[in-house]
Amino acid sequence: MAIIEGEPLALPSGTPDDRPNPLGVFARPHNATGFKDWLTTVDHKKIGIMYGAAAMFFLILGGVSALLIRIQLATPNNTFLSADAYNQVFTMHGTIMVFLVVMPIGAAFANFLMPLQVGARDVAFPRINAFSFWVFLFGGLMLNTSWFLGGGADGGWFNYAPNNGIAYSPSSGIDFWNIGLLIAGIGSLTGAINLITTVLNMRAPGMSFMKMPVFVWMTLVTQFLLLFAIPVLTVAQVLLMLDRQFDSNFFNVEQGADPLLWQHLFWIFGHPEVYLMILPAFGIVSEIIPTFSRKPIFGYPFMVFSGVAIGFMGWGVWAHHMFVSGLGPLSVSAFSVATMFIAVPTGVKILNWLATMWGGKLTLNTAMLFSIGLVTQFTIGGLSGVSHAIAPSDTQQTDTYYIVAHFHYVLFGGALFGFVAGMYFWWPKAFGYKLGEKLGKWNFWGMVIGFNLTFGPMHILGLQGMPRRMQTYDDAMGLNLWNFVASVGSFILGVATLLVLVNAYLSSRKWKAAGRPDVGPDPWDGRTIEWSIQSPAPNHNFDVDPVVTSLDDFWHRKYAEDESGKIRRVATGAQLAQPGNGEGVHLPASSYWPIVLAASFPIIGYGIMFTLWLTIPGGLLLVLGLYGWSLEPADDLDLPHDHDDHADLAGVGASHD
Amino acid sequence: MFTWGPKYLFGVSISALIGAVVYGLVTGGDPIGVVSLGYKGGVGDHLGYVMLIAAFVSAQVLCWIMVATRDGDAEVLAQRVGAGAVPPVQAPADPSYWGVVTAFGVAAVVVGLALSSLFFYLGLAVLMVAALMWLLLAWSDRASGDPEVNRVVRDRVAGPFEVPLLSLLAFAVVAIAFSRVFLAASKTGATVAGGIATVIIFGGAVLASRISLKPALMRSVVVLLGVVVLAAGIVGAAAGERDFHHGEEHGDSHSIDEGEGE
Amino acid sequence: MSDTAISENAHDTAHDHDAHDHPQEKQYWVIFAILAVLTAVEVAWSYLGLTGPALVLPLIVMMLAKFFLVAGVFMHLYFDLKMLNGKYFTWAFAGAVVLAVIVYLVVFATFHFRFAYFG
Amino acid sequence: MTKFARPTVWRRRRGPATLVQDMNASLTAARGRRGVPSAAFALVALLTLSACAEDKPLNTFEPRGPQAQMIDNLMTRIWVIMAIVFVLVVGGGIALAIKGRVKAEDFDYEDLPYQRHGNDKLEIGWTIAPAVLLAIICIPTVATIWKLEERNEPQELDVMVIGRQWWWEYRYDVDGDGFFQDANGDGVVDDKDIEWPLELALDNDDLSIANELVIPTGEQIDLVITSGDVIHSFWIPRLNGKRDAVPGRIHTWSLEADEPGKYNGWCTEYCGLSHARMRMSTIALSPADFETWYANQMLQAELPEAPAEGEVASPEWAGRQTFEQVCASCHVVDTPGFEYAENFVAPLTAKAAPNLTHFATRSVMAGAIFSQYSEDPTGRLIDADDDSFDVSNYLGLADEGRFNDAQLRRWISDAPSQKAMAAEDQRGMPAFPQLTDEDLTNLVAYLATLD
Amino acid sequence: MTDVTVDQVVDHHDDHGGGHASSLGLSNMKLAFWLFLGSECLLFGALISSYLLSKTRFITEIIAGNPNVVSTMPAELIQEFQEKGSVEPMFDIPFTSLSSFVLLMSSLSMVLAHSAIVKGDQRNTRLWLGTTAMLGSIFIGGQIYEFTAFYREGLTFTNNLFGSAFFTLTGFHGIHVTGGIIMLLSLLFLSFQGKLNSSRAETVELVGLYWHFVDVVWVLIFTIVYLIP
Ligand code: HEA
Ligand code: HEA
Ligand code: HEC
Ligand code: CUA
Ligand SMILES: [Cu+2]
Repeated sequence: MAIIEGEPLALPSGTPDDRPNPLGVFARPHNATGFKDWLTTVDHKKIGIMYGAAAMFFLILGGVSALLIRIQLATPNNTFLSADAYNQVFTMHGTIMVFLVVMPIGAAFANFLMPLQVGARDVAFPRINAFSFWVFLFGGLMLNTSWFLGGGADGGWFNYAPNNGIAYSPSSGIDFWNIGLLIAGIGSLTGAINLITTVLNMRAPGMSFMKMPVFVWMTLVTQFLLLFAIPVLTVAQVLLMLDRQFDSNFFNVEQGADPLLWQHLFWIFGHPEVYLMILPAFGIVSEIIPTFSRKPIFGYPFMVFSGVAIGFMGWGVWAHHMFVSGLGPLSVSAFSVATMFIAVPTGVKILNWLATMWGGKLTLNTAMLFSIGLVTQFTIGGLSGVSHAIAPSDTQQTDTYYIVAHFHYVLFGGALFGFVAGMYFWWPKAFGYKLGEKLGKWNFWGMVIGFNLTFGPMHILGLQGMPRRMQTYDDAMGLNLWNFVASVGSFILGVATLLVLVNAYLSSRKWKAAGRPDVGPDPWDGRTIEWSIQSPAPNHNFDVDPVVTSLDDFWHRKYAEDESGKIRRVATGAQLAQPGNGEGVHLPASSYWPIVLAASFPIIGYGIMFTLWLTIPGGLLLVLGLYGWSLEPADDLDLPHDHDDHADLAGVGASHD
Repeated sequence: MFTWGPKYLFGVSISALIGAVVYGLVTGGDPIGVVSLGYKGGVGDHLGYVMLIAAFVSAQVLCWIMVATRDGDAEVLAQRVGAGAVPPVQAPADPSYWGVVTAFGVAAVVVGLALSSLFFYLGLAVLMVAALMWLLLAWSDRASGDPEVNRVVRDRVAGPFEVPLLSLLAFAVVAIAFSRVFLAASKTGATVAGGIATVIIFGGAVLASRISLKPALMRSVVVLLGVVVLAAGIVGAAAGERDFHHGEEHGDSHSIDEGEGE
Repeated sequence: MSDTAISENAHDTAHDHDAHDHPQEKQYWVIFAILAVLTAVEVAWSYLGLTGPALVLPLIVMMLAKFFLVAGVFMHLYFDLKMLNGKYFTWAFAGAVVLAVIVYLVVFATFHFRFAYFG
Repeated sequence: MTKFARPTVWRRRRGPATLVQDMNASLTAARGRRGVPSAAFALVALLTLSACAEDKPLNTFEPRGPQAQMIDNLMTRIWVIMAIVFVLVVGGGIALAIKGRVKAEDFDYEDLPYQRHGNDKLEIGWTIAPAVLLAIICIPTVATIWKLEERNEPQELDVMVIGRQWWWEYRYDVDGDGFFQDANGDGVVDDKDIEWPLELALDNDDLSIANELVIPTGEQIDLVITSGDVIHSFWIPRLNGKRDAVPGRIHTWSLEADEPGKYNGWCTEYCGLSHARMRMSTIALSPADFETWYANQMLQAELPEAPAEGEVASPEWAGRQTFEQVCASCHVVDTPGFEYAENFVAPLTAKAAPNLTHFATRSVMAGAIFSQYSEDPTGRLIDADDDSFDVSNYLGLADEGRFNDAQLRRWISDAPSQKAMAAEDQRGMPAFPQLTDEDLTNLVAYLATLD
Repeated sequence: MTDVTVDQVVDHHDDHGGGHASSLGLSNMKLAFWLFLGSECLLFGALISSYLLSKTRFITEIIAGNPNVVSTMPAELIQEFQEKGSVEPMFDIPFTSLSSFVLLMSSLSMVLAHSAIVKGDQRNTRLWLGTTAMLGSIFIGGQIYEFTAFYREGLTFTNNLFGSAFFTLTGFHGIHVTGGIIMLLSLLFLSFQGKLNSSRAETVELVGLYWHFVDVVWVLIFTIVYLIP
C-alpha cells in the first residue's frame, strides 16, 4: 500500500497542472469491446461484474470440494478420500468459500451498485479499483494453484498455530494459503479505501447520510470493517510467513511462544470478517423487501444504526471462538456476554424486515423469496449462534457439527441467499434482461429444500457429538442416518445452486432470440436512483448528476399525495428515467497497469515460497507496473475530446450480456 | 505499431540472450545453470555471461519502453503537442558523459575481477545503469529536432525511475554513513556524534530559514555538509566497528561471530 | 420521521480550508517544545528506578499526550475533524479510539490472566 | 414445555421406547393446543429428542456427571427460549409472506398499502425486549462459567492430560508432589514449573498411560491439560465440555463420573493428519476397583522367563528381545533391571510414544480407534457404548483368549495402513516391513503379557 | 496522486455545468490517505501486541531457565536479563532517546515545510524538506547502528522470540520511515525540477501526514519497547 499510495507522489505525471500531457507517453488503451476491454477496464460496473463472475467460478470450486466432503461422509468408514486429501479439501473449501466467494460477491455488489446508488459516475479511484480486483483474482488463483503444486493447505481455514508451522505441515499448502490470502488482502484493503472514499465523498448533491440507501450504509460499514480487519490478518500472516520461510520464532513453542497469539490475531480479524460477509446481504434485502412489499423500509434509522452497531460490536466478541482455548473464566464471561448482546441489533434488523412486510402487498417473485429465505434461515443460524455464545454450552458444541450447522445457516442461508436475491433483483440493471421467474422458483425451492436437508441434520449430528473436520466416523457412533441425509441434501443443493447459472444462460439466450427487448429502466417499480437510468446501466451511469431530496428518492418522484392525501402514482419509472445520453460526459480511460501491477504479486509470492530468485522478475514487474501507472496520461488521448464523440461509449454497457 | 526501434532492440536482446547461453555452455556452464541464471548449476565464465545477460536485460527494457512510447515517433509527438510541423532532427547539443561512466564501469569490473567481488558487482551495476541511460539518451536525442523537447522526453521516461532511485541512493549514502560513524564510535560517542549532527543540521536549517543566504552560498553549504557526512562515513567505515560485547563496562568480551547467529 | 437525525448538506461543507483554520508556525514550535519536554521527562522518569504502575502509568500518559499532540496538531486532525461535520465524525472517531483501547486492554488481560487463576 | 426439562433421574439412560412415547405425546399435545407454532415447536422437540433415541456414545444430551449436568441444565432453558424466538420469527415470517402476497399482475399501482415508515415505540420495544431476555440469560451463564472452573484443593488426585499426535497420554501424580515428572520440585503446578518440552523422563515416580483415562467414580478429578505438539482438545461429552490442550500452556479442567462405565470422547481441535482417528475414552471405576487398578498399574511389568540353556525360547521372551531392538527406541515398558538411557526421548515430534507397561490392561489402543477385545476382525470399535464395559479388563484380569491379535499384528507390521500417520516426518508409528510373521507372533505374545 | 480521480473527471464535467463537489469538503486523496493511515494503525497495533506478548513470554522462559531459550544468547546477557527480570539491559536508552528526539524534530521540520509551500515559499520548502529527510536518515542510520550492535552482542532475528519480535516490529517501522524519506527526497528533486509549486501543497501535506504517522508510531514504540521493557 505504501508503495501505491506513496510512490506516485514522487512522479511528475498526471497532475492537474500539466495535463493534458503533451507527450502521451504510455498511451491508454481504448478498446471499447472485446476481452481486452475487460482486462483494462476501470469501469466500476464491469469490475463489479468481474468480481461476481470470479466468485461464481470459485463457488464451483468450493462447491465441488463441499460435495467431495459430503461423499466422503455419506457412509461410515468411507475411504473415498484419504485423511490427507480430506484435510486439504475441507480447508480449501472453507478458505475458498469465505475469501473467494462470499467476500468477492460482497465486493461485486458494492462495486456495481454502490456508485449507482450514490449517484456517482465511478468510484473515487477507478484504476485502483481495477487493481483491487486483479490482485484479489490473482491471489485467489495462486491459492488454488496449490492443488497442482504439492497439495492444498491442510490446516483448516483458521489454520491454528502451531499446526500451521513447518514442522507439522511441511508441504507448501499452507504457504499458498498464507501468501495467496496476503495478496488477496491487498486487494481488499485498497478496495476498502476506495469504496469508503466514494461513499463519503461522492454522493449526489442532496444525499445526506440519512438519505443514503441502506445498502450503501451497509457497504460503508462493511468496508470499514475490512479496512481495520485486514491489517490484523496481514500481521498474523506475515508472522507466519516469517516463521515458515525465514526461521523466526513467533509460534515456536519450544522457544516459549504462545500459540494463542495466532488465535487472537486471527479472530480479531475473523469475527469482523463474518459480519462483513453478512452485512452486504443485509443491505441487499433491505432494498428488496421494501420494493416488493410496496412500503418503505420500516424504521430506517434503526436499520442504519443497528448495522453500525453490529459493526462496532463485532470488534468486541472475537474470543467467542476461543471459549475452550483456556482464556480464564473472566475473559470467557466477558466475551460470552458481549457476544450474546450482538443478538440485539441483529434482532432489530430481522424484526424490522418483518414489520416492513407486515401490511404490505407482497410480490413473491424470486428475489423476494430469496430475501424471505434469508430472514428466516439467518434467524435459525443466529439463534444457534446465541446458543453457543453461552460459553458453557459452547464447551459442548464447539468444534462439532453444530457449529458447522450454525455457520452454514448464517453464511449460506444468510449471506448467499441474500446475494442470490440481489442477483435476481439487479440482473436487469446489469445486463438488460430479467432472469426467468419460473426457473427462479425452482432455484429457490430447490435451494431451500437442499439447504435445510443438508445443514439442518448437522445440528443434530453436532449435538450427538460428531466433531467437525473428521475424515470419517465409525458405525457404532450412531451418526450414519443424518450424515447420509446431509449428503443427499448437499447434492440437491448443488444442483439447485447451479440453477442460478443455468437461469442466467437460458434467460440470456431467450432474450437474444427475442431480439433483445428493452426491459426498461425500472422493471420492479424501484425506490432508489439506480432505477432512474436505463438498463443496462450506460457506461457513464447518469447523464446529469441526480439531485436527491429524500430517502427512496426515485420512488418519491414517482408517487405523490393527491388532494385527498391518498398516494397516487404521478409518473412511471420509464417516464422519469434519464435517456442514457452520454453527451458531454467524460469518463476515465482504461488502463493496462492495474493488471500488470497485480500480476507481479503472485510472482513475488511464488518467489518467496520456492526460490527467492523469482522475486527479482516479480519485483521488476512491480516496478514496471508502478512506472507505467505513473507515466500513464490522465486521459486517453486517442479519444477525441469533442463532446459529441461519446455516444459510442454509452453503448458499451449494452453490448455485453 | 512496432517501429524499427523496438524490433531492432528485440533482435539485439535475443541475440544477447542466445549469446549468453552459448557462451555459458561453451565455457563449461551447466545447461540448467545457464538457463536458470545460475540458480541451479554453474554458468561457465561469469564475466562474459553476466555481460551478455546485462545486455539482454537492458535491451529488453528499452525495447518495451519504446513499444509503449511508440518509439518516440516525432510525428506522433508533434501531433499530440499540437505543433504543426516536426522540427528537423539535429545533432545532440550536449556531449554525453555516459561514455566516461561506461569506461569507469568496465575498469571497476576488471579491477574487481582481480581484487574483490565488491568492485566487480559495483562495476556491473554501473555498467548496467550506464548502458541503459546512454541508450535512452541516444534515443531521446533523435526524438525531435528540439533539444528542449528531447530533454523533456527523456525526463518523462527516466523520471519515474530516476527520482526515487536517486532518492534511495542519497538516503542510503547518508544513513549508511551515519551508521558507520556510530558503529566506529564508543557507545557514548555514538550518542554524542548523533547529537552533534542533529544540532548542526537542524540548527543550520533554522538559521537558514531566518536569514537570507545567497543561493550559491546555500548550495555550497549543503554540498559541504554532504561531503562531511560522506567523509565521516568513510572514515568510520575504515576505522571499523568498535568491539561489541555486552555492557562496555565489564571487561570480559563475549562477542559472537557473524556466522553463529544464523 | 427519519431524515432529521443527522442532516448535513453535502454541498455546504465544501469550502477552501487551507488558509484559515490551520495553526500558524509559532504554534508548531510551541507544540514541538512541549513534545521535547515530554520526551525528556519520559526518559528521566525511566531512570528513576521505579517499577510497576509507578513506572508505567506516567509513561503511558505522557506517551498518549505526545501521540495526540502530534496527531492533533501536526496532522491537523483537530482542525480537519472540526471542519467536517464536527459532531458526527468526532464521535465516530472517539468511539473508535475508545473501542480500540478496550480491545487492547482485553487482549492483555486475557494473556495475563492465566497466571492469576492457576494454582 | 416440560418435555424439555431433563428427567430428574438422569443417571439412567432413558430407553428408546419411552422416548418415542414422549415424542408422540408432545406432538399430539402440541397439535391440539396451538396450531402451527406448536407444531413447529414440536418439530424442534422431535429433532432434539431424536438425538437421544439411539445409542450415541458421544451424545451431549446425556449428562453422567455433575459438570455435564450443570451445562445441560443451563442449556435446557436456552433451548426453550430459542424455540420460542424461532417459532415467532420464522413462523411469523412465513405467515406474513403467505398473508400479504399479491400476484404481481394483480397489483394496483394506485392502491398502495399504508406507507408506514416506522414506529419508534415498537422499535424501541423490540430492541429492549431481547436485551432484557439476554440479560436474564447472562446470570446463569456467568455463574456456570465460574462453577465449571472450580477445582479441588491441589492435594487430591491430579491427572495430567497430554495431547499427542494422535493419541492421549495421561500422567498420574502418584507421589502427590504437584509434578508429573520427577520428584525434585515443590509447590503447585505453575506455568513456570512445567519443564518444557514435556519429555518422558524415566526416573519417573509417576504413572504414564495412554488413550484410556481411568478415574474413580463420585470424586471430582482435576485435570491438568497440555500438549506435546499441536493443539488438541479433550472432550468427554457425557462428563463435561471440552478444553483445549495447548502446547506451552497449562489448562485445568475437571471430570466427575457418577457411575462406573466407559465414557467416550473425541479430540475436537483439528490437529493434523489423523485428527479423525484421535479419540479417547474415560473409564470410571468404583473406588475399590480403582484402588486395585491403581495398585496394578504401579507395578513394573514382569520380564518373560528367559529360556534355560538349550531350551527353545518362549515366544514371549523372543518378542521381548525384538521389542528391545525395534520398539524400545520409542516405547517404554518399565521392567525390572532394564536400564533406559537417561532422559529418554522418543525420536518423534511429539517426543513420546505410548507407554506400553500395562498395555494389556487397556481395552483400546492407537487413539482409541481399535478395541483390544473386539471380535470384529477389523478391530474397529464396534462396542463403543457402555454395554461393552467389562471391569475385569482393567484390573489385569482379562481373559487372554479374547485378545484381538489379528488387528494388533496388522498394526505392528504396518501401522500407517491402519491409521493415517506421517511417520516419515516423525509423526506417528512407522511400518516395519522387516518383521517376519514369527516376529509378529512373538511381539503380540509379549504384549499380551503386559497386564 | 497520478490516479485519474473522478475529481478530475468531474473537473471536465464541471466545464459544462453541474457535477459533484466532494461531499465532505476533503479531497478524495486526502480522505483515502487518512483511511490508509487508519488501517496502518491496526497493523502497528497488532505488531506491537505481538511484540509485547513475545517479549513477556521470552522473559518468563528466561526466568524459568528454559534451556531451549537460555542457550540462544550469550550467558552474560541472559544473566542480566534474569537479574533485571526484563530485556532492558539490551537497550541503549540515551542513544534511542536521541533517535526519538530526532524523529520528533523531523515532524516539526515537516510541518514547517508544509506551511512554507502553502505560502509559496519555494526556498524554505526545499530547506525543510531536505532537513526532514536528513533527520530521517540520521534516524535510520541510528537504527542500522542499533541492529548491528544487537547482532554483534548476540541477538538475532532467528535465535529467539525476543529477537524475532524486536526486529520485526522495529524493522517494519524502519521500512516505513525509509519509504517516507524516499518520498521526501523525491519531492525535493521535483522541487528542484520546478514541478512542486503551491498547487501541489496537498501532496506535501499527504507526505507530511505519512511522516507524522510514522513519528507517532515511534512515539509508541519508544515508550512501550524501550522505556517500559
Ligand atoms: C455470516 C456470518 C456469521 C454471522 C452473521 C454470525 C453470527 C453470530 N455468530 Fe457465528 N460464526 C460464523 C459466522 C457467522 N456468525 C462462522 C463462520 C463461525 C465458525 C468459524 C469456525 O470455527 O470455522 C461462527 C462461529 C460462532 C461461534 C463460535 C463457535 C465455536 O466455534 O465454538 C459463536 C460463539 O459465540 C458464534 C456466535 C454468533 C452469534 C451470537 C451471532 C449473532 O450475530 C447472531 C444474531 C442473530 C440472531 C440471534 C437472530 C435474530 C435475532 C432475533 C430474532 C432477536 C431475538 C433473539 C434473541 C433474544 C436470542 N458464531
Ligand atoms: C459461504 C461459505 C460456505 C458455503 C457456501 C458452504 C457450502 C457448503 N458447505 Fe461448507 N464450510 C464453510 C463455508 C461454506 N460452506 C466453512 C468456512 C467451513 C469450515 C472449514 C474448516 O473447518 O476449516 C465449511 C465446512 C464444511 C463442512 C465441514 C467439514 C468438516 O468439518 O469436516 C461441510 C460438511 O458437510 C460443508 C459442506 C458444505 C456443503 C455441502 C455446501 C454446499 O452448500 C455447497 C453447494 C454448492 C455447490 C455444490 C456448488 C454449485 C454446483 C456445482 C459445483 C456443480 C456440481 C454439482 C453437482 C454435480 C451436484 N462445509
Ligand atoms: C518411531 C517410533 C515408534 C516405534 C519405533 C514403534 N512405535 Fe509403536 N507407536 C508409536 C506411536 C507414535 C504410537 C501412537 C500412534 C497413534 O496412536 O497415533 C504407537 C502406538 C503403538 C501401539 C498402540 C499403543 C496404544 O496404547 O495405543 C502399540 C501396541 C505399538 N505402538 C507397538 C509397537 C511395537 C510392537 C513396535 C516395534 C515393532 C513399535 N510400536 C515401534 C511410535 C513407535
Ligand atoms: Cu488431536 Cu484433533
Ligand atoms: Cu465470531
